[in-house]
Amino acid sequence: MGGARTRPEPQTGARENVIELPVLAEGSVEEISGRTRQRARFRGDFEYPGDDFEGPNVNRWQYLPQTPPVEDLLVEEVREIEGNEREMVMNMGPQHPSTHGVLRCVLGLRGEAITRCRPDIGYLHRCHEKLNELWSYQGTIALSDRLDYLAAMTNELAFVLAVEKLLEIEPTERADYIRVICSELQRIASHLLFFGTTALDLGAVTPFLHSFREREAVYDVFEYISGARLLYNYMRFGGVRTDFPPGTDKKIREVLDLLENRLPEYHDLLSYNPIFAVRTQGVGVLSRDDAIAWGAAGPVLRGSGVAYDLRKADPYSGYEKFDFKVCVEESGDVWARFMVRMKEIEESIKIIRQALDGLPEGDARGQVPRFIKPPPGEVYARVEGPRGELGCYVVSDGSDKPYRCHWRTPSFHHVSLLEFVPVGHLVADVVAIIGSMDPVFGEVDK
Amino acid sequence: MEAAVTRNRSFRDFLIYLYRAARAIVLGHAVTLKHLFRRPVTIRYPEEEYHATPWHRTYPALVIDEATRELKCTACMSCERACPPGIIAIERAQGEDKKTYPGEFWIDMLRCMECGICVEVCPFDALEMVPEYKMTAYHPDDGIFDKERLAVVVRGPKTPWPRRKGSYLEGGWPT
Amino acid sequence: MPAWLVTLGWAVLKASLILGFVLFNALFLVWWERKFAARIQSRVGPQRTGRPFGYLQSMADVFKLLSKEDVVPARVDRWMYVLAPIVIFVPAVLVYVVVPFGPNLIVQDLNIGILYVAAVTSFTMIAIVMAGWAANNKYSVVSAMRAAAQLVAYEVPLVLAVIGPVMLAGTLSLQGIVRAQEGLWYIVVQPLGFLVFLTAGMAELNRAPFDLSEAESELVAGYNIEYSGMRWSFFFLAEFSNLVAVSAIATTLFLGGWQAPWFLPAAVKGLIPPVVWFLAKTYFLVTVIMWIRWTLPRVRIDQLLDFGWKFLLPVSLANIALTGLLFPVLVRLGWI
Amino acid sequence: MIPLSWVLVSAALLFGLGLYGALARTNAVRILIAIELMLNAVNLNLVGFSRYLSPHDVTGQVFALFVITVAAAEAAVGLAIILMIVRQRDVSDVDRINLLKW
Amino acid sequence: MTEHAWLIVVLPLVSWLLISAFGRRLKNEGDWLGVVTIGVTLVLSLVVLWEVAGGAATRVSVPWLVMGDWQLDMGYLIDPLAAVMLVVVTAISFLVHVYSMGYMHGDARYRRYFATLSFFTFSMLGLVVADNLILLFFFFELVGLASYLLIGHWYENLGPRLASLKAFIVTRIGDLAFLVGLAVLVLATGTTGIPELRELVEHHQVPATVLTLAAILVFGGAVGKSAQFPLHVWLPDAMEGPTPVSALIHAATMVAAGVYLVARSFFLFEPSATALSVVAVIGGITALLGATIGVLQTDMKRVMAYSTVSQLGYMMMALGVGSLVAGMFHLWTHAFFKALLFLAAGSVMHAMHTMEMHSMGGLYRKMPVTAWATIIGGLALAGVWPLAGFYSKEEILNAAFYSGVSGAGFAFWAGVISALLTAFYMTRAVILVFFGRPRDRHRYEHAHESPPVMTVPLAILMVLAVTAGWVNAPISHHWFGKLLGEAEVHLAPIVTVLAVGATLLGVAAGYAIYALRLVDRRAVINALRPVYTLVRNKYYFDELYNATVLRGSLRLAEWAAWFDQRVIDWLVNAVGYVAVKLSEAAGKFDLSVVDGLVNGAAAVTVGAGRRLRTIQTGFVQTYILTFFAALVVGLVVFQLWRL
Amino acid sequence: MTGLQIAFLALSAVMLFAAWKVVTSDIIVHAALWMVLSFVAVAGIFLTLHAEFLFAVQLLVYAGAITALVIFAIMLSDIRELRGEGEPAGAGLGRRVRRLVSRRLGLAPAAVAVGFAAVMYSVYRATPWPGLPPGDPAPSTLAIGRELFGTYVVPFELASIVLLVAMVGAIVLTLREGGREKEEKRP
Repeated sequence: MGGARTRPEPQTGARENVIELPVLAEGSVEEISGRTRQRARFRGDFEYPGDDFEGPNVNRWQYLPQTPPVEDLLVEEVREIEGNEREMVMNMGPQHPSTHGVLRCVLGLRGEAITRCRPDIGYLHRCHEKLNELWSYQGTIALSDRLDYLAAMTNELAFVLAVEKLLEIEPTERADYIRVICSELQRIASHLLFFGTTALDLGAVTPFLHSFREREAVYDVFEYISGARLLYNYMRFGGVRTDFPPGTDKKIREVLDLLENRLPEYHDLLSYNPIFAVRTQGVGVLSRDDAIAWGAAGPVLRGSGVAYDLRKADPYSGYEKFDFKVCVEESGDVWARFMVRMKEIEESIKIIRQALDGLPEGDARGQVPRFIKPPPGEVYARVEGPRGELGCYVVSDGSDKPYRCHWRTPSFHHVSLLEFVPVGHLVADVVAIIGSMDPVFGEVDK
Repeated sequence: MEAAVTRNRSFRDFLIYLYRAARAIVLGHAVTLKHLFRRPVTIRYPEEEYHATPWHRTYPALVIDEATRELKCTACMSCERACPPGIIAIERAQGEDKKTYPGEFWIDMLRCMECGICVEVCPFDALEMVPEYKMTAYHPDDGIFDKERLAVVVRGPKTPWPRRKGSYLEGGWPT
Repeated sequence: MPAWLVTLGWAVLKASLILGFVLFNALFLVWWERKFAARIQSRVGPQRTGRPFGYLQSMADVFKLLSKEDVVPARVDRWMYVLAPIVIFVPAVLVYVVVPFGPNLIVQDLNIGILYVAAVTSFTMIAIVMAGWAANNKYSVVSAMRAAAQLVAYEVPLVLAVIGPVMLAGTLSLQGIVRAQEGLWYIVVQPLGFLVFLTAGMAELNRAPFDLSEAESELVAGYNIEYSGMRWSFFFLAEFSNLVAVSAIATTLFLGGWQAPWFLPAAVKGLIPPVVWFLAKTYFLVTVIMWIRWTLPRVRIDQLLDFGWKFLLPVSLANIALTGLLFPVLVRLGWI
Repeated sequence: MIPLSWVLVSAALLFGLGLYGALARTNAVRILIAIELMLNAVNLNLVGFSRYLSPHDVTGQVFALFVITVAAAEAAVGLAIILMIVRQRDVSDVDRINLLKW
Repeated sequence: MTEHAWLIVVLPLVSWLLISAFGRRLKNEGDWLGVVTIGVTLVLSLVVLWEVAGGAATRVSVPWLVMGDWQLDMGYLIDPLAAVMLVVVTAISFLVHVYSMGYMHGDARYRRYFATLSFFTFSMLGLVVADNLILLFFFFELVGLASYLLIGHWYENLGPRLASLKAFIVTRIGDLAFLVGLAVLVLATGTTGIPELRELVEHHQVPATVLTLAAILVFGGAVGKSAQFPLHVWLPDAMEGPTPVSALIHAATMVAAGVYLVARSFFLFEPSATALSVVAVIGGITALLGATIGVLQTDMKRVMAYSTVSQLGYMMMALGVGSLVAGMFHLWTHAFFKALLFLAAGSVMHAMHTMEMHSMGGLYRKMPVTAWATIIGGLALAGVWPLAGFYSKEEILNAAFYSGVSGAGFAFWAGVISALLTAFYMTRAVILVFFGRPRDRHRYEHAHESPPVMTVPLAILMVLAVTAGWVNAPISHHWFGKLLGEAEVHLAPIVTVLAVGATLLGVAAGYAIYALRLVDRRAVINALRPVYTLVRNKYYFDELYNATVLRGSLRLAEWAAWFDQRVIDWLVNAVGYVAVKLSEAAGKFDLSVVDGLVNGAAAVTVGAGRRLRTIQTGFVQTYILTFFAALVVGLVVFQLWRL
Repeated sequence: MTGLQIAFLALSAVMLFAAWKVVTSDIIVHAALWMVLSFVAVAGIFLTLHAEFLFAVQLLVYAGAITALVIFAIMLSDIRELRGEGEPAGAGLGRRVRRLVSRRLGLAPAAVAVGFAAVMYSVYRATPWPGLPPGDPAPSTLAIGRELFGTYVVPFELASIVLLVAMVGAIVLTLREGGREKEEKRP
């Protein structure tokens, strides 16, 4: 098997329809996301009504290549490996402590070295996108929380932004600031969890509990703001559900100070630990080209040296007003992805402080009717979630429910990277690599 | 500070690496040692309790008007219609004064996702999200809350903001 | 009473004492580790069973484990599956035969004491391989192979690190080594050896950061993945027994065993009985090992082997050479 | 008080078993194991003789040590060779490794 | 200090280790480390010499290897001989170290060079102080190894590579003899310690034949290492190495190791007239050989090399005629002036990038220091009063003159003729290189004086080349000789006259031929064409070795074949003839019975073979099975037999 | 019969039984583990013969090192063997006997082995052996050390060279050509 730098050859007939797009050196925003979309369409794992979407009654499946069911692919492959005397099949997951949910990785092992890795998903499928078509816009906000349940705020934000585009309304300025604060707090919470689980994957239990302790503090703030700790249902079209309660500012600042005190401890405890360094440096290298070609986003993309951040590249909710850096690491390994996230925590703290300082007075809620019926049309909105570009594609037929709601979730794309990144590594590295992709299976199995 | 991987480096670099590694390990142990003498953050639940914010959304409860000692609910069915998972069931009843009231009011708390939409849509403030999180039950049937289980008296200002002001209803449809 | 009966009686008594010590240790250390880890992690740890500190938690666990169903999965290699817990437990207990708890508190002072320890502990590997193989589970096989590689890799530096004190004391007998440390603990002259011993010892114990064979985040639980109930608890017991054993041996070799610190005046030395010194030092080392476990992440198998073969082994060899070079100096200084 | 002949007889039996194993089995690893058994038998003899024929001398034990050393070396090299053969020819069955044939 | 003399050996070792391990990170790749260390050892050696001169001597010996009841010791022995040698080695080594900093500047393997230099110094010093022959042999070999490494320093080029190999292999031949000699000694005496051996020899506890044998064998080692005839061939080739190395190894130290070895074990030679004669004759031959070849070499370094061979012959000769002091004294003086010459040659090479004397000329104007160094060195070598060479050479000739050893006469005349030739070729070299008109204009233009780091050692050596001889001159009351235990010096005037005469004659002839061009060289060459060809081709030694070593075995085989055919075949044929006759006598019987038997046996064998071939299954197990089956059967038979 | 004798007999019975299982068991991992048991029993016999040092060395080298090597070789060599498919499975005596004779060499190995043991036995029986000298010998560790570094220093050094050579040889043999960096370890 080749290294991770070369893309594996198409293993089955299904892949023959993959269009090999030329890798552009400095892809513009549109190019990258366009390519991502296009690739996603042909991968055959969801329907994507693109240019040839003609109306509600089109049978969209006819446009998709005939893909054998995933399970059959795996069975075939497992047989192939088992036929080989020198290789061993190991099922990592779906019930494995380190796959961050219900991911099943079919590993071909030679000794402990990975010869192939096939991620198998779908164990958490809840017909999320179908439910979106059945629930009202109102309820869809609440439902979108369940997508990436570790970053509910940004999910809501993506959906709300999409519907706002449909409705052609603008949120109030204060609402924008509040949204930014919540997004960044959410990013911090998510990255803290990432820190903990990475540590846990690498066998260090203590950092996990420490980071959860701080994450709880962030969740306290969320609870104070929205009344819920994990799934907030906080965003509203044209604003947010409720304004900040009094004292929120102080509470948030306390948490930020706490974090700033604790982050050096994290680094002492884990980040600069030599064992951690050797476990992560040079492991799971994802090249810049591969990262772009496979539609990686967020810290995974930035860890491979691509300074692409939607908050800068395609600002929304007034991110252009804030001064912050796009954290980039060049090496593309687990360590790079880890460090990108750790730096992003610091950047997020910066953003939140700026937003708190400049929080304008005014109404946090827009003048929008409770029950809405957006005009027919389609719209795509995207935000930079903690895991990367989170896109929401909404098609309205003018009713009070979305005709179609599709989510472009970063974790899904990152899980597909597992097909080639771990090859050549050891079993222990697979764990680290999965951890560094930080997938959330709520958004992988939509 | 930088913890570098040693690979193809000179002996001196190796020594430097060794020093850095030892230093990092010692620092890590210092952190854990420090924590040994810090206070635990655990809340020992039955003895101590977590005090959620008053507006914590745990479950929607039926508000009893303290003055009349009756439910505020008029069984207008707004919440039943708005509930995304559709877990609210109301049997409307009519009293002697022709006022409607909920004859039965069920919420399947096993499926409730605590989004609070029912509270938002209630025109009479008859529903309220309460921060009561001790909801354990011995039997799944106990998870379906009926009127009696749901009825609470809400005292004091529950939320720090006026509830009805700035409602969505007040706005108009953008043209 | 016939002589053989006396011998047998003594043997049984000693064996039961050791066994009691091992079991008590396991119970105590399980609790202690939980409490210790909890405090490190800003938690409280066990607190209910035996309020307010949960000191009966281990007992409760024992009862739980005893009452659990003894599952023997289908298609296991039955004999090996059944034997492995015993095979791992027996050497863990046998080690204590030569551990000198006090000047006279030793089961048998073998003149090849330290070699005996090395020989007996090498059985752990076989037991783990047995368990891993027998369970008919890929994770456990991989774990067993890891354990075997790891134990082979760390046995060598461990034994080589032992050579330093042996050279200084001029005897293989543990009691002899302790007695030789009356004037000075060997940790003062053998700091490198001590570190190597502790590190290799931790690797032998399969404790973090070297707990590759039971890496819960990779191999779920490794070789004991299919075990349950009391069989599983044998592995657990053996682990804690070995933990104490390694600490005790380290104490014996480097920390002066049951000797009081050499710099204390004689009057103070007499105050505290030797066995207390010994246990205090041992438990201190145990705690240190726990502390390390709860601080460091886990290394990877190839890094582990690299570390063992390419770092610890040369260091331990250097330690021997250094000891040989320093020996005359130390003699002249009157330190040994 | 063990008679020397006991030692020798059990050593001979062990040697016989090892011999049988080395001759009758075809798996290379297993043959190596059998050879280790034979070496153990030799060691038993050496130690027995050392104990009985020259009790004040440890020459026999020293030789047994050397035998153990050589056995370790033999095991290492032998197993390495077997691994190599397996890797090259994908067999560990000596019946299929017959390049010595005329 | 004397009792801490081991420091002198250990310091270069430390330097070697440090430069090897950390040189990359040291300033200037650690060259200063080597220089400083050797400087310190030089000081220490001088102190030791001072103390030894004051009567101190020491021997320390510790058990090294205990095998059963035989033990091998390791230790060092400081006596006047060793002390003198220490000073020689450290002094030259120090100067060479300093010089190398300039000469080797910018070399790709600068660090390795200095490390090896330190290593060489360490080995050489170890050799000097070794107190027993095995240890001495050990260091002898290490010296050879270091020399191999240094000669082959520029191993990218074919020349150095082959030269290093040649040096290594040729000296190995001598070392083999040495090793055998050692074995003989150990077997005969049971000890290897030099003082113990001396004790034994002096008390006549070693049989004379053994002694002679051992002495000659040990001398074999010296022959190899000191490039004596017939193993001198490696030394000129070794000039492929860096020039400072040549100065160090092939002038002052390593080649002197052979001489030192003989001096060290002189007590073995003293009682044996045969051994002494061998040494004297070999030395004489070498001296003559080197001198004659040196006359016709055109490569400056090779002239020096053959001169070295010749001078080493001198030293050997001196030892052979029974004068330890003369040999060592010449070693002492020669070390300085020959090192000077080599370093000067190196300086020339540094400037000219060639060694071919015919492309030089007139360099005096460009590099006066070097020229003066060469002149002084040359004069010292030629033995002009009052330079160092004069004293030592005179001493040697004197010793030979007075010696009663058979072969001393030959040695004396060989020495005189060599002196003449030496003076001649040195004059030739100096004139060709530094005077006259430049023959290679281009090179001449680019020639320049060497940097101070190279000229300063030259200057120091110049001083030493002038003064080194004075230590054993009347001016110092023959301090050196007394130090080494020589009773009284008799100087025969005739010897002095002859020596001075030969020298002057040589210088004059050289001057006449090369400077004044009084004689047509071509005419002389034509007159002496056969001799010229022979000498010009170095007496065909390399060819000889090629012929003997390479083809010798072939010839031997051919001869054996011839012998086989002519002698053995004849015998066989004769026997056959008789047999035929006999057979004829019993013809019928034979035909019917014997033939039948023979054919039958053959048929049985063939058939059995055909069948038994199938036993060769290729399965090792089958073979083992057969083996053990046979063993069992054999044992059973044996048991039954015994019953 | 003294305790020592009982111990000896028990140990040699265990040893022989284990050795028997080594050569007859179908699954090679079992064979390896039986081998361990056999080695341990041999170590025990060493103890009864007052060779404490050898006891420890036997355990260390055989039960520790060589077993690990063997297990590695097994795990890395042939998967069919691991599954017990390498040789015909044998349950029941009849099958076992059939396997014995159906092999390439037939009954010959057994015959040779039995013959060898029998011959040795007869030799041992026929030879008059000296009795055991009275008294327990002094601990032999020190004596072994002295012998090793005294009389047998050259063999000792040779043995260490043999080990070194074996080590290097094993490493060289098992090294993969072209380095495993490419193939397995690093991308």
